[in-house]
Amino acid sequence: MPSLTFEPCDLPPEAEALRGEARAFLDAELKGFPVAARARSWVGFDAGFSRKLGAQGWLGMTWPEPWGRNASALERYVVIEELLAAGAPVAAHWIAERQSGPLLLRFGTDEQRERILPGIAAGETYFCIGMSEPDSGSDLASIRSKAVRAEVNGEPGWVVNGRKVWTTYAQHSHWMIALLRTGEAGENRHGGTSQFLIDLSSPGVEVRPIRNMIGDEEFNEVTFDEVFVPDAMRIGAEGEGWQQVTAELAFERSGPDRFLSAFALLVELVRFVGTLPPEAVAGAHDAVGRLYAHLSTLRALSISVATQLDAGADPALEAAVVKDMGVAFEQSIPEIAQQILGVAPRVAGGSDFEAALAYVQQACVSFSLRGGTTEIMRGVIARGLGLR
Amino acid sequence: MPSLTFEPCDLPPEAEALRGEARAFLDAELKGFPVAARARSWVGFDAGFSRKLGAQGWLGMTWPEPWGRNASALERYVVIEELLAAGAPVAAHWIAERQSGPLLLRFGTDEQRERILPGIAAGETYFCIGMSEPDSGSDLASIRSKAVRAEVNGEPGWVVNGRKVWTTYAQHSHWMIALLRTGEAGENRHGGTSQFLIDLSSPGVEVRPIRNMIGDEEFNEVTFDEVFVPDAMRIGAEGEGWQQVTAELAFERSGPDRFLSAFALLVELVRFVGTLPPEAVAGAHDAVGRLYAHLSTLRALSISVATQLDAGADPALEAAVVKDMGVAFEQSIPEIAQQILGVAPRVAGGSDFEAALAYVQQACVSFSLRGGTTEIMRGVIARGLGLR
Amino acid sequence: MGRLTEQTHLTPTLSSREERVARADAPGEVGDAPFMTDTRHMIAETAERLFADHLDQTTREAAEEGTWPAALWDAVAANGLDRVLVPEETGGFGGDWADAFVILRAAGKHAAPVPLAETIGASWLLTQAGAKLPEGPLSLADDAARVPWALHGVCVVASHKTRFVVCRPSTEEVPPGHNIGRDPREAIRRDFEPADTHAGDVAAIGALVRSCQMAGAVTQVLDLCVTYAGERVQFGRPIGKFQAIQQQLAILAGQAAAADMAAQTACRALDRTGDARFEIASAKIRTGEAAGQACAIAHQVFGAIGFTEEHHLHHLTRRLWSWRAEFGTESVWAQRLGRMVVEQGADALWPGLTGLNASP
Amino acid sequence: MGRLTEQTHLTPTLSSREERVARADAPGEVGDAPFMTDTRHMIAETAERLFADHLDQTTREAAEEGTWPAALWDAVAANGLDRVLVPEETGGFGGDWADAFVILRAAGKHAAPVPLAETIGASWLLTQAGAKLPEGPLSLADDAARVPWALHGVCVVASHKTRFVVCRPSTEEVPPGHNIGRDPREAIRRDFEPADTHAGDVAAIGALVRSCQMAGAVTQVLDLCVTYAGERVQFGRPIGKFQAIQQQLAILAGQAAAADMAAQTACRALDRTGDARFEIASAKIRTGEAAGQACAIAHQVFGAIGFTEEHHLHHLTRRLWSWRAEFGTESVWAQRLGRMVVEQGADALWPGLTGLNASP
Repeated sequence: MPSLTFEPCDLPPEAEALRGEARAFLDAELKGFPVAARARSWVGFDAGFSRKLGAQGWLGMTWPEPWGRNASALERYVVIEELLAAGAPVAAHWIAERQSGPLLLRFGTDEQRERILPGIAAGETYFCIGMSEPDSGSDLASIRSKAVRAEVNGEPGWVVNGRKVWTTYAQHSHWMIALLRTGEAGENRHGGTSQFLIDLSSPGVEVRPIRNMIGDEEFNEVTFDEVFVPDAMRIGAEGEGWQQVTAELAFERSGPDRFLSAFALLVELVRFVGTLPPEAVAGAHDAVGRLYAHLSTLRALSISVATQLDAGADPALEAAVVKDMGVAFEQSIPEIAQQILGVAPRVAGGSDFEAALAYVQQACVSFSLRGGTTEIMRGVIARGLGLR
Repeated sequence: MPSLTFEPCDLPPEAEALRGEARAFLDAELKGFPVAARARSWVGFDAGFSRKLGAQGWLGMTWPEPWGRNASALERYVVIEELLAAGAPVAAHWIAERQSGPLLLRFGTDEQRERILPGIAAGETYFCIGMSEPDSGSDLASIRSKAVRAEVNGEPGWVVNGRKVWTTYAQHSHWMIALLRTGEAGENRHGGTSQFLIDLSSPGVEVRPIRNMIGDEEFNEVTFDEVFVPDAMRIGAEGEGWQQVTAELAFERSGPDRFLSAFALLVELVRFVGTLPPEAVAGAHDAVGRLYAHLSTLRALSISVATQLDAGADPALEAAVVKDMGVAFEQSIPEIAQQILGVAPRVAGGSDFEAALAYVQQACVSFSLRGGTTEIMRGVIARGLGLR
Repeated sequence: MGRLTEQTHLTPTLSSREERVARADAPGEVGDAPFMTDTRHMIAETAERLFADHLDQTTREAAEEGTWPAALWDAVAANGLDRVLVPEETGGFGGDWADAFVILRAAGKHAAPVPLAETIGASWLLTQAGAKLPEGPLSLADDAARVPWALHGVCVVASHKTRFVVCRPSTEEVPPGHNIGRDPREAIRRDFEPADTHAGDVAAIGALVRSCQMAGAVTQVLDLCVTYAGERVQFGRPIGKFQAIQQQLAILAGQAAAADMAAQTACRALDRTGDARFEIASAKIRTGEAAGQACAIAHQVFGAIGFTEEHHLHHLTRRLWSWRAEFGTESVWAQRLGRMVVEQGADALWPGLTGLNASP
Repeated sequence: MGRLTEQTHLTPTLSSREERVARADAPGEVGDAPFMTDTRHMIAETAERLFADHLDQTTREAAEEGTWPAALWDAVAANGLDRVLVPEETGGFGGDWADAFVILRAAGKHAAPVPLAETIGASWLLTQAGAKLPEGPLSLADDAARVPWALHGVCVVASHKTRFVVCRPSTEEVPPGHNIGRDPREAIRRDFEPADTHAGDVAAIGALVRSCQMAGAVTQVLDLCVTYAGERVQFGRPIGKFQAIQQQLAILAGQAAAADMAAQTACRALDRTGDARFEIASAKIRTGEAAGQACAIAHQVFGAIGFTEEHHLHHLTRRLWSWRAEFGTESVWAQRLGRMVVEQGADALWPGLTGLNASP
């Protein structure tokens, strides 16, 4: 039977050495940052904060010189988990630094890297991802937005038409990495797509924020109407889009954002339990104990996957396992908090804890949407077990 | 959308009138009957007890005269739930009275009824069901045991060869109702099978008890080696076996045995919580409250289905819903009991509660096997919702 | 007849109601007329139509921004839905909790942003206590820190130790607040001059009306999910054809059935005996649990679409999260119910469930 | 080197162990050598082979009927597996908890009906306390009413308030008893003459060894399920092709990974700092939860086959149910752990998890 590989691992000393520094920086920067804002964590958009992180050298730190400083993925892991545990507003640079930069390093041209990576590392250039379309959520093989070869003013390139949805913070982003149809799908349904860097200030691009149920404008619909994209902005080989995207999705799955999204709420929950009278506290202790056991185990699993990634292995199956359990853990927190709190969370007019709870209760339904739904993750795991 | 129909219903006065009588009978008959035995309930085999129930007129009571007394299904419902709540050993007559008798009334010949129904109503004739085979668990269309037309000593009949498994208490039964292949399956996979009444004392029948993991010999493997079955013992039309069986399965699904199997354990659980010191009791009260809420709701749903059945409706979808939730409820009880009890259940050497818990903890994994697995039940419900 | 009939041209006959009540009161009579009488069907249809007619996206959004949905409430009041439990002598419809159930279920299905559940619950408490019934919408609160629609100047029936008080908080000093459902929940000052206190269990009646609303909303969530699963195509077929989705929706269907049954059972018990402590606790626990599962499954089935402001789903799920917690979470009620069950004793468990407490 | 090496021709070098320990003790040094060293791989293989060679259906059945599996135990002892944590000076292997983990995981995978976990745990407690180590198998008990293998005359290390005592109960007055796993658990009389009490937390060490066994058993259950799902055909294809089964086995795979990681993490923490209160509690909670889910999913996947005495599955699931409850259920440990987490304070939660307790 194919088996899961999860060796217990320690973060190496050079990574741990960054922890104190990161924590001190965050203590200072986030002084007085309210709990409800911390609960937003990687949905919190703050360009100024991202630029400060860039100035610290904490964006793109794993990239090779001259773009980064060749730090190990585990050093970055420590910085990321400190950011998330503090509930820092990391959304502005999040996708650019985590997915787009690495993608360009892997598949991009020197010209693309030179033009874009310095801005990402400085916390100034932001990205969104154009994968999903109105009629293709998880089913990327069915995308219809098209890029057709064309030459405009003597420059070889592509004309793009179509529509992308669920693009996080497209309205604040400079670039989209879009998966577009450039040919027929072929037999395995996965051919005929390519990835492009699209400058969102190009003529013909329209970005429409879609309010989510919490009232935030995080997702967007982006429409392309005869948008010209120079051929120099194609990423990787024509027709290889699906393969590139699949590799990209795997980056997303096992990071600390898979179990620390609601950490600020957890801290407030522990604080609240500390105020309960003795006769009411047994059940609350029980709940806190279970949450702690889950969290500490998830973190150990996540570090194990990060260590494998850092060593050049491909723990796609293990990453899917961490994501699946991480989402289940995060989604259980508001449920548990509410039963312990014993009263209704409030969006307005209540305590910090209540506000944070109200936010997470609603936001957590989206946790399982990012990076593959629960059904899809479990399908990936089943395939890894040899069942599919 | 096709919708579920669950009107709240009361058991009618003529049914409720039986409750006191049944309870008084059981109080007397089961005086001193130990908790661990009560926890076995419909797995407890006691021919003497079944005969006493027959003498009370409580077996086959819904059957038309002269076999029964035309009582309503709701009168029978009250008797059954009193039996199960008391943990009475009802296994001996259980299948005969619940499934085989009704099947013969619906599809049998007068000769078959005359020969068999009086013994069932007296609590003296016991049945097992031969559906599953080694290579077909839930998939009844794939059965291979065969009946081939033959004439022996001038009597027209069938020669049966093959093997049936998971036949409950075949070693104590007089008859099996067997589903056998009598022709080709045809296009929809469901044709070509017929049902037969097989006298288990016939030459060529071998019954081998299979010990289950609790150490009980409840299930059996039954082998047929050239067993002659007179044509008069065929039930219903040739080739209609699958249709008849499907109707039979629906009888099984929504009765009180779907949520009262572990009732004796629940009673002891409540008793145990009553002995807990105040500082430990909040969590236990919480658990008891939830169990009560589930149980009372399940009972209301089950009575609603029984009322629909009694009125001649076909609530197959509703019955599947009750079964699915009933099994989940029953399987949750040992889990909850163990967390409350705080110590390990014991098979031997411990208290009544511990012994009952040990039994139910192990037995409950089989609850979902009877009358269709959880996956299959949910498939039935999904079909009812119009999804399949 | 009450206003319901006059306004909507329904023609339930008073005699049929009286007959039914008489039968249920008859000694030794356990059976009841069918739950869904013709009258009750008509009440349900009236409520359904009324909410469908008066609730569009604009009205909802305005209400969630704090605007009182006057047209909707006026229609509710004009049809007498808010006075379903008020005796005819004092201008109500003279209905029972089984009638109230079908109204509250419809309100829940439509996630109606008006204090109808509160008004129905409060009016019943006031009537039972023989207190004067104030005009207009009423609020019902077991927690002064989160009073429904307090800012809108409604009269509040609030728990006061084991009894209740009636007050009309000044709207001037109330800071705005709302629950996840974005319905108003404001803190009121507790230093009002309470009129006389009255006997009545606000928490229980609050739990009952919330259970009825949840039953409706969960049923509606199931409906939305099944429809969507039949339409949304992924990987070349409707997602409802995937076994994983089918299994989830089968679970949801069971939850909806259980929620509906638990809430109705509590209403019937209260109508019949006036003591529904076990049934109301069971209803709040069971509908709350169903609500939690329904929200989780529905958002999983709907994916990103269901997370947008534009889709209707969240009007239901946000309210389900709120209603679950209001008037006592499942834990609160489970501890209360568990204590009652344990105190009556292990051997009374079955007799209590079956309503036959002693062998003859 | 201890007996393990002599008997099995493994050649771990003591120097490598000493080096590792030295590194871990170095101030400021947080990193560690890889968990699965070559030595440890060899220990694991030895244990695996030993259990595979000595456990057939007949031996299991005899053991569950009360016969001491002498051949199995003798092989365990001859290979020194029972003395893995005993220093070489006193005749042991001189290993650490990470070594013990791979032995206990193998014992769990094979549902071995011998007091190996008890002996390893007890020997460590005795060694830590500087007490004399009795010959032969040992028992470990935090509850005098259910002492493992007490009837077999083994020496018992039993909790006594917050310390422990060593005693050898008379087998004559002990009534037989067993847990769901059908391993012996007997009540002993508490009126023995305790020798001196020693410092040591029996409950914690018991919880740790049970966690390691559960990690192995859950992994084995996953293995059985995946193999079976690939072979068993229903409705014309292997059941592992059905999405509903796939989703269940994916959940099970996660549980197995979590159980394994939680148990190993506790062993490493104890090796490194000697204080693993948080990690042991977490391990017992997490492996116990995984055990519950694994048993439920496995019996669902296996159906009736898995419910028979003939199939191997129940040897694992019955022990998982028992081990979950022994030395404290998840609730017991969760309350203990929750109290510790709350007492150290909300702001210490993250520093505590990451092992960095103060900003520099």
